[in-house]
Amino acid sequence: MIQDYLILSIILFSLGILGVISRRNVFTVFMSIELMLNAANLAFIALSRLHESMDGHVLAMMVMAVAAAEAALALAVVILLHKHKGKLDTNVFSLLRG
Amino acid sequence: MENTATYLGLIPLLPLAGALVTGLLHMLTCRRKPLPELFYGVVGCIGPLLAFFFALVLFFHLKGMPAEERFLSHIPYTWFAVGDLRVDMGFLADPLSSLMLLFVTFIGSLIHIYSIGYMAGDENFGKFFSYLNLFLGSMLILVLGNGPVVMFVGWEGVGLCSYLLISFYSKERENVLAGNKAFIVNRIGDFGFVLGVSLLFWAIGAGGFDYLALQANAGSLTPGVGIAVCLLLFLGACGKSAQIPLYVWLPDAMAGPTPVSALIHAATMVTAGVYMVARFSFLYVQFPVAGSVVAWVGILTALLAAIFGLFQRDIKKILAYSTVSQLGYMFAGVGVAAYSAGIFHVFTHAFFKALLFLGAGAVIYALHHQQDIWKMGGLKEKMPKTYWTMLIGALALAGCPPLSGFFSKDEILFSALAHGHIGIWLVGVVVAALTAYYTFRMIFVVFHGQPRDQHAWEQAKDAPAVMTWPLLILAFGAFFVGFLNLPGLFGGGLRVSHWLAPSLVESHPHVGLGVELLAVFAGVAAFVVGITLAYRKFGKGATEPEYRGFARFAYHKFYVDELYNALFVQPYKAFGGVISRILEPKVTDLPVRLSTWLYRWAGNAFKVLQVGYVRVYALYMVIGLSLMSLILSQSIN
Amino acid sequence: MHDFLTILPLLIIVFGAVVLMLLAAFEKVSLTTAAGISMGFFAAAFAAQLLAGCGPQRLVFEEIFNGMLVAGNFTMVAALVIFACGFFSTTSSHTYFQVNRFDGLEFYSLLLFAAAGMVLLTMAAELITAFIALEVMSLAIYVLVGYDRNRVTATEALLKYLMLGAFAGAFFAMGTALLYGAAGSTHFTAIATVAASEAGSPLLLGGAFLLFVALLFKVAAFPFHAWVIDVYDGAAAPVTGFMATALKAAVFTLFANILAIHGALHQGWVEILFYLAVFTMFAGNLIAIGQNSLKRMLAASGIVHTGYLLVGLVAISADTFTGAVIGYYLAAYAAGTLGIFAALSYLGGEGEKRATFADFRGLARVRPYSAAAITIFLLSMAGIPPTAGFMGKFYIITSAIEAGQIALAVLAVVSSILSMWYYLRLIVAMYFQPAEETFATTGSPWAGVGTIALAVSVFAIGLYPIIV
Amino acid sequence: MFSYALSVMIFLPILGGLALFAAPVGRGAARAIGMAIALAVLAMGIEIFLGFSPVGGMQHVEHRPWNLSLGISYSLGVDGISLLVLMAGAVLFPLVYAVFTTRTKGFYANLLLVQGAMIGAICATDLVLFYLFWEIMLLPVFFMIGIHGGAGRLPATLKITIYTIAGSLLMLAALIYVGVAHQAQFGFWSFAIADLAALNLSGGFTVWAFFMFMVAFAIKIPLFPFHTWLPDAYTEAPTSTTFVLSAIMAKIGVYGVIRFVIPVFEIEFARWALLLALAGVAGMLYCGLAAIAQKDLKRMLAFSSASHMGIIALGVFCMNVQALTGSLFQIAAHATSTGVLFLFVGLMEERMESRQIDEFGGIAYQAPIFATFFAIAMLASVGLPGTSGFIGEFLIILGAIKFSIFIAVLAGTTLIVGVCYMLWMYQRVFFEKSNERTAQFKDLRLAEILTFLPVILLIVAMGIFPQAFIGKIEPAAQLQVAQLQKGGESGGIAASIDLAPSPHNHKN
Repeated sequence: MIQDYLILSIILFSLGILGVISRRNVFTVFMSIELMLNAANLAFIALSRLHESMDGHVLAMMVMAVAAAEAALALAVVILLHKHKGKLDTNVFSLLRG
Repeated sequence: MENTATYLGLIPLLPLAGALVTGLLHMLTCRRKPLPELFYGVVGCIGPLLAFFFALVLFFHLKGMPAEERFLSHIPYTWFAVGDLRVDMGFLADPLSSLMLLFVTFIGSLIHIYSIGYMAGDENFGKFFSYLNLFLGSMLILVLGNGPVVMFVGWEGVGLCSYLLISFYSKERENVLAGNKAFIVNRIGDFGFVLGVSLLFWAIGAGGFDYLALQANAGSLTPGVGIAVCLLLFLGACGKSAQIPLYVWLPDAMAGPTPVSALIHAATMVTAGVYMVARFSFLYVQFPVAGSVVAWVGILTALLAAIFGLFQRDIKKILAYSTVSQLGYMFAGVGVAAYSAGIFHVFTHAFFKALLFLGAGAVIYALHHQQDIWKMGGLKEKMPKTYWTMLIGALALAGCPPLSGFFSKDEILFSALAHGHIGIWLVGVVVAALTAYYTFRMIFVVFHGQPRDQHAWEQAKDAPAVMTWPLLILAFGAFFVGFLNLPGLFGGGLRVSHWLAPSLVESHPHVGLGVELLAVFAGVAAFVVGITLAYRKFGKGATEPEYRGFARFAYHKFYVDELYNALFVQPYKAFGGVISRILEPKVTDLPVRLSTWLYRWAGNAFKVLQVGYVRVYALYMVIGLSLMSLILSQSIN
Repeated sequence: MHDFLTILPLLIIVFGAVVLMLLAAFEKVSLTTAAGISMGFFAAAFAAQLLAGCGPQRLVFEEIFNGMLVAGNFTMVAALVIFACGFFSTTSSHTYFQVNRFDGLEFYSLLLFAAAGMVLLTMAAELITAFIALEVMSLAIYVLVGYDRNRVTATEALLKYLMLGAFAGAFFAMGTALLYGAAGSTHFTAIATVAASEAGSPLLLGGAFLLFVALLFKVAAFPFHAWVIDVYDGAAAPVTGFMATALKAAVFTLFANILAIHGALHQGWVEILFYLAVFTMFAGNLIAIGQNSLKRMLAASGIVHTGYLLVGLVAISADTFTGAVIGYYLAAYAAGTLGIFAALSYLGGEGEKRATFADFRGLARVRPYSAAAITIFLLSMAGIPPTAGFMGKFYIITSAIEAGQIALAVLAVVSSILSMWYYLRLIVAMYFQPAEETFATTGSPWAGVGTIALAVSVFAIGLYPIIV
Repeated sequence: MFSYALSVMIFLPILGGLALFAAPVGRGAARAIGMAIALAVLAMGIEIFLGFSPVGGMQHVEHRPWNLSLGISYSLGVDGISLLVLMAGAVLFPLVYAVFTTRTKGFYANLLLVQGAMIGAICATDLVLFYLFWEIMLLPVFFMIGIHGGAGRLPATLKITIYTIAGSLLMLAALIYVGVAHQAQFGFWSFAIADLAALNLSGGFTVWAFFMFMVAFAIKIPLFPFHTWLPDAYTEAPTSTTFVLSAIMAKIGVYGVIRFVIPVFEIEFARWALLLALAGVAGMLYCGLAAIAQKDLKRMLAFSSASHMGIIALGVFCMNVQALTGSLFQIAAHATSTGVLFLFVGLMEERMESRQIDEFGGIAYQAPIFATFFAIAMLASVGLPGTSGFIGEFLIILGAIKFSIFIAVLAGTTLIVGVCYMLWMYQRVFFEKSNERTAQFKDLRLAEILTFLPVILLIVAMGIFPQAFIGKIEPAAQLQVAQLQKGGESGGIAASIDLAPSPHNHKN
């Protein structure tokens, strides 16, 4: 049974990765990262059940908190980006290169 | 066996001190207020004269000792000692070195005196005497040194002075080039000398590295090493004494002032090679093969130089080739293990050749530095003293009995015959005829016939007394020193040979009276033939002949200089150019430049990867991650 | 009580952060005072840590708070390095902000928070703590990177760092999850014990792998290095300095702790770390040689130094681990890098207008002392004696050879040869070329003083290697 | 002599140099301070030389543990091997201050630093300490060339710096390897050369470590084919720096081989000696031939210097006491002769603003004293007996014969090669006719005469009374060679050929 959870989790995680490397919109990218974190959360909860310990749950909570903090920051970044260039395409922001 | 004589060290020191004093004074004053020439002349002559005095003292000191104990030594200090190698700064006087010492200081003193006249008016008068003194000091170290390394000090020292004096008129490029040539060719010889000495050390030098110790240990030399040592040392001698293939520098060396040619390039320095071979007689006598090489090289050099001498037009070059030729005789002598004969020829040659050079110098002096014999002629009347003294010298050189040259040359040819070297003897006789021919060609062209340059002829006159007196003294010597070693055939007692015997390892073969007579007869015949031919051709005034065929080839000295230039000098220079222009920047440095270039290239390539798109960076991460997991899964399986 | 005493420096820092945050809310103090307060807290924490270190001899890994944290000489040194970094970053910042006016009191508060996260990270003994500490640190640093809201490059740097950092954070979380699944515990020791018994477990392997990826990202190891150039370039000079030193120190300490806590965790990774170290060193050099901007060059050279530290990790031996080698290298590296960023903060001018090699031409003619100080830092980074960088490199190579990794040691040496090019390039520009400007600066002398102090410490650390 | 003489000799110049950087003094005062310090060091050097007892071991030993965990110590000492190198470092520096009067303060400060570091490298008996000074001494040179050098100074200074640092860093790895091996064999850390000499190195990496050491020293010497930095660096550097490079720094490379490589890697050394000797000879020939094609006087001397260094290095690789002593002696001899030649060229450049051989001529008439001094130094450089150059060269060739006849024959050609380019140069520069440029050349002033005279006299004295020097260095050379022969035997290599007659040939 546990394998199923893990496989699902890894599928979600991989989807997140794909999103990060394929999408250019900042929002989508951050959503993909959220997806990856949620994949981890899924694994935490499942494994916590497996081991019958609460560590996994705690971790999941922590991850959620961190995700929220990062999301807050991400929103700030989005605003800044929009302010500077009016666009949210990550490719636009490639002044620093070479 | 050895006694000490503390004044030995003083003998070379005296001229050296003179060199230092005159040199320093000249160096410090020449730019402002030069000191009077007389001062330099007097100071410069003190050293040689005192050295001559001590040489006499030494001679009588040795004479007063029993014949087998005639060894005096003085070791002021240890020069250097490393491991088994111990080289003392030591001096050794034995019959051989005392003889050398005597004539070197004697002729040296005479030439110093002569130079006061000859060099008068030269702006570098003081420098000249300094160099001359330095030369004499080095020569005395060479002669007196008690081992090969100390000898090498003098050996190189005289080479340096030779260089300095050849290029004395250093404003002209030609002169300096001649000096360079002399130094470099000598260095080629020294290369052999150093290697030979080093080899000798490893073979038998551990027990002491002076002549006496080496002589005591020489018996244990293996033939391979022994012959190698002999030949390497002979290479040194070839350089110093202008033998094939290193003779080329000596004719050019005539660029120096004439007293220098007389002293260094005729009487003393160039004979150092002969002296060295005689010094190592204990080696050469063990390995007759090496001796034969020496003898053959010597006699062939004699022949070659005599042939060149036939066609020269520069009076000094004639004498120079004659010197090379006579040196060849000497090597033939020491090569056939007749060391005393070789040394005796050194001794007599010093007198008559110095005389001839000084005479030639007087002629050149009188004609305002005209050296071409085809611009001279008929000087007999104008310069009688010079003529008669030079005539004595020429007769001695040509081997006219009973002058000195006859006896010494005869001794060598006789020894060659007696030791069974028929070939050498035959060539030697031919060379004797050639010698007589070219010598008298010179005498006849210069002094007889009609003046070829009327203006110069009218102004010519005998040199001042300070120059003619040495001529007279040398002429006296050139005439009579031969009697010192009168062979038994003429009722003499070979006194010089006997005097030298303790220093040399040689055997005197016993041959019949017929052989002796044959040798004497051949020598006289050669002289007569040569002088007759010369008289026929040049005796009554001749014009410069056109050279064709072989003569032209010989006139150009077989193009040996050109050959050497093409074979060695130009390739050397070209190689230097190739290295500094092509090899150094493009080949040797290539790995460094290539790696630098590669590094920069890769750096630029990496710059491209920093595209600035954040997505791509994430992609790099994922790619890296995938690759790493691939490696990881490999390592698990 | 003992446990609290052990983390007293951490508490001081957190307290300071909160105090500054509160002060910022009321805007009652000047920026200079805020910087002073920040420096005071860093100094106090440093002193407290030193005092704690003077106590009885500790084990390498002493568990406190029921195994939530470990403390020992190694973590202590790491904390000292971090506090020092904070201190000098503050001095640099003060000067920097007098020229570039986009500061606020919160800046110093965030600096303290970041430092707190870092110190916590060094002491983490299990994954939950590590994750929290990592995020505390990262979130603060994100803000610091993008602190200059009006500059588009700063925002871009923030975007890149945040996006990739969050991406890596997700790997960390996933790795943690898998490791937890494999071991049933988040404690390093427990995980290591499991690793020793069942080496091939895919969960364990995958988890550790993802965890390491996250850490390697933070220290900018190849191939997770690409962000570092742009982010360092975009961030303000003092922040870059702080990131380059303190952050690296914290993450490497955690890395070393994880690897050294049990031999089993180390063995399986030697090979991959070997290749990572090699590629990191050479990739860093190749990037650095092509740069014209100083900050980008320094970022690339930071990658190279990460490579050296990875060499140190390869050479770790669980039995004899003291952390001395890595701790020393971190300190040496921090001194040099902080110093040069302090100098850049001081000399960079308004809007960091002096940023490239060419901009520093002839500095030595005009400002000989600044040039001398920069030279010292560069030499230290290049590993030329008698600077700290030399001894650091000496230790690293020694440990590598001791561990039998001779090839790695030689490659490290080759890499330092390559690194000479770009370090010397700056020295050449400063000394051998004529000055084109006056290098007038208007900032406070704090950064200058800090620079001198760091220059002295480069020699002090180098000549009297303190053995941890 | 007080017991910290060596430390003082090292740190007086270093601290003086650092103080000079910081102190607000003019160039005249800076020069005076530098001169005073250099003279103080010279006085101490002479004191050490005179008080030196000719035995094999270390003297003036200082030992202070420094880094306990790795066994690094601050240990200094002088023995016969380092004595002459040390003397070269002490004797020659005052000349620079005396001759070059118009440099900046920073230049004199750098000069002091480099002197201190060099003396440190010479006296260090701990490998790490040596490495420390070895690296430090490069830095002032880097700055001196880069700041004060000629037009092409930037590439030249980068090349010498990166080249030599590359070598040094490789040596660092090898050095640590040796230290680790010592720890593994004896159970404690030490980098003291006396401890490392006891090491029995084997294993695959040993040969690499050996070559890493050798490459580092070969670059500094410089040994063919690692010499390519030299012509540019020597030419572009200010002459005083060229002087320091050629007279002393290059010698420390040779010294390093003798001091550190021979005791530690005796087996490898014996095994590769032939190859290394070949490199030495090849370098001698190659650079000697290149010298003849140079148009720039300084560049010619640079190649000449490299050529001689090849011979000096050869002496070390011949592995017998004669050659080794010869090398040690030649180190000092070459330092004085070539060093002075470089100074003379610097002088000519300052007065005539040219270094092109073609643009000179007839200086001997304008400046007889200068020409004489130059000639003496030149003759020493070509190895004329009676000057310092002969003894060393002779001993090296003599030793080389024992080692390999082939090598010795090649080495012997140095007698010929050296004289060719030197005479060629002397002819064009000092002889022939003077021109507008040389006509205004003033002879040496009294102060300059007094400056150079001691060195010229030293050149002559070293040729006439070499035993005063050789006697002090020979015992140490004996020890070193004994160590090598041990290595050669245990490595199963015949270190020399047998020229002496075998016993059964002795009949008398």
